[in-house]
Amino acid sequence: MEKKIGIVNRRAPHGTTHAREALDLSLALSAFNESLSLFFMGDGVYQLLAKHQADVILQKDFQPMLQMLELYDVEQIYVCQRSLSVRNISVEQLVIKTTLLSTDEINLHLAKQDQLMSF
Amino acid sequence: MEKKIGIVNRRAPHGTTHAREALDLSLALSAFNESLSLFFMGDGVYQLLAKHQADVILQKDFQPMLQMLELYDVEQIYVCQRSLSVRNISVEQLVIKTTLLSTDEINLHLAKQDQLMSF
Amino acid sequence: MSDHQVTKFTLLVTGNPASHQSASNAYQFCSAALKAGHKVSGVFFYLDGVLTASNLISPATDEVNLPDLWANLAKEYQFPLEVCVSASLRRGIVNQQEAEQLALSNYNLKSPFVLSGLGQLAELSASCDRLVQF
Amino acid sequence: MSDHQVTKFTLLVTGNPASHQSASNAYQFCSAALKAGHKVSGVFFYLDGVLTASNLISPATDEVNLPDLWANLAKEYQFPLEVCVSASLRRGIVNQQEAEQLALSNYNLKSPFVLSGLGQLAELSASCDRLVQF
Amino acid sequence: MILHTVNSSPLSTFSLHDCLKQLDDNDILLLISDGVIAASATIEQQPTLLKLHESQRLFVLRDDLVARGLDVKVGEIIDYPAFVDLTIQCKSQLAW
Amino acid sequence: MILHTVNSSPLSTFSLHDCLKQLDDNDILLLISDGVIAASATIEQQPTLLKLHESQRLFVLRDDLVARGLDVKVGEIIDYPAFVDLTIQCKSQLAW
Repeated sequence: MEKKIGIVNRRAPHGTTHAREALDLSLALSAFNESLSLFFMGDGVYQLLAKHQADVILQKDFQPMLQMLELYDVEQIYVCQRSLSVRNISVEQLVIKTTLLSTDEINLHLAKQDQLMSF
Repeated sequence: MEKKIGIVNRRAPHGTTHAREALDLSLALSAFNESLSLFFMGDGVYQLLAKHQADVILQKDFQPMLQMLELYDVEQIYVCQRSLSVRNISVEQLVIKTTLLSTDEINLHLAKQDQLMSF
Repeated sequence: MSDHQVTKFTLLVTGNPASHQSASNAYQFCSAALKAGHKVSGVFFYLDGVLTASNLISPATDEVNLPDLWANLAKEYQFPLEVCVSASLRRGIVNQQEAEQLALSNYNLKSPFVLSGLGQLAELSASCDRLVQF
Repeated sequence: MSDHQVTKFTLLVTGNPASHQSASNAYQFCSAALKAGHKVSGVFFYLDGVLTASNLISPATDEVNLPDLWANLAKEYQFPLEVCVSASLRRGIVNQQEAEQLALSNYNLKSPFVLSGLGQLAELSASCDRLVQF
Repeated sequence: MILHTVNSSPLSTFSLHDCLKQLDDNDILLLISDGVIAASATIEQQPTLLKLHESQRLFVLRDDLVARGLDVKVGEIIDYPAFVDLTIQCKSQLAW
Repeated sequence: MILHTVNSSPLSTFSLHDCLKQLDDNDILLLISDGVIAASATIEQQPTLLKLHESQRLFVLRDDLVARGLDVKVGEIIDYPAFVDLTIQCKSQLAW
């Protein structure tokens, strides 16, 4: 049976390239694995906040690539509700469709994964 | 008049090479500048804690190089008292002779510097 | 905590060997796993971890040379050192083939490290019992 | 906050250009200072900042090439790009001379970056009005 | 007078926390890179940031806000030329 | 059962803080690299660490302690072979 892989995104975008390279990795893995789950928590939720303009700071704007997740059938995209509210971000401000989860629900989903990668 | 340069050491040793490369830099600068001050604060105070054995984790043991500061006439070595006490470290546990300062006293000394470098 | 089964590991290494200890943590873990009789399907280098694959790294004589340590361990126990090609090109790690395609004057990929796509990580992930990240 | 005096800057760059934004912050600051009519005594690259000096960095076409940007700015405004040699050797950045001494098969220092000792940082520090670190 | 620059998120590292402890009465704070998050999120240090803002000692780098799609709650937004001017106006700079 | 590894200081980053929020009832925590500081300093999270220790779910990597000259207040000290065993005993590993 195919392994369940969870990608944990917990860093703010642009200050480091973790966000962007984790997305490259997620899109690439999705071609080989249909049981991919993406988790956005902590400062990682900023990766999904609309209206990035990364070109002004000479970084690559990876948000258009987020749209490709749906195209690649990556549908298990989980966002930590508590991380959003600490940062005054509402779900309407996010650029892609996600599933909001409580800390406990995230634990439940993390526990289901066979492998985790964290960025 | 010679510029006063302050080197701020605020990171834990070994997890990153900041501590060790900051010490290389301090020793090198001391040959060109006699008004060098070193500040150890936050997790940087762990750099001075006795009995490191960095070779077991494949890192370079830079503590013998700390002894060279005195040889190179770097005498203004300031340690944040509060950072020590938060970490249960007493001044007797430090490998070199230092001057303990309160947060306010550190501010006073930082303000005197013409240039600061932080690692 | 002993385990008599042989476990197949894949390691994911993401730290710069010259500036983060995570690179040595990974090496020491790998070494311990092999000495305990386990297998390593492969090590995948990503993010700043790809810098481990440079053949131009020359630490001082009193410093450890992690690229050499990895190369020797991989030869002794016969497992692949896979380096993500896109993360590498961004960080100045190229093999001869890429250098020719990009019209670069030289290349610096150390043997036996090999450049590979993220698909290779997917394969290593599928073929192992445990994935451990550093 | 305007200032009609010309200020001489030295910049200290310590971040990996492929993974930390501090490298682009430094470039954008440098660019703004020069456009405002200030001078740059030099830029000193230390820690992971030395990786900026690799001539093998090949970002994708839709990505910025920071080494090129620095090289062009330095040529246009005539200031030196000094790269710490000991930090460089540890990280796989070498020039022709070091490569020969270390018996390495090739080298990768980009022009006009130059390898120099920490003494050069001392000189840049002494000769400038303001030192700014990124 | 020191210009303190903070470039990491106050919700990921203690850089802002440690910097504020060391900020002297006339010192200036400039948030750059991921550090701009401090001007946008509701954080523990907000009362201190508000006081700094009131005494015109808190600045936020515009490009880094725009790049991340963030709005500020506190702090004066400045561009790179003003950042350059701040480094001249202050005696030294300390990068956190 | 997840093996959580934390490799940065609890006094410099929020990794331990965030990890503990996400630690499930049976999960195991292993401190490595600068993360071992959490077992030595007096930190906010000590009561939680103490509870983990009592239920034999807190481990500290020996080499990383020794390298830094640190003593532990809490946690079971283990070597690399035991670290390897922990990764086998747990279903997955999460690096913070």
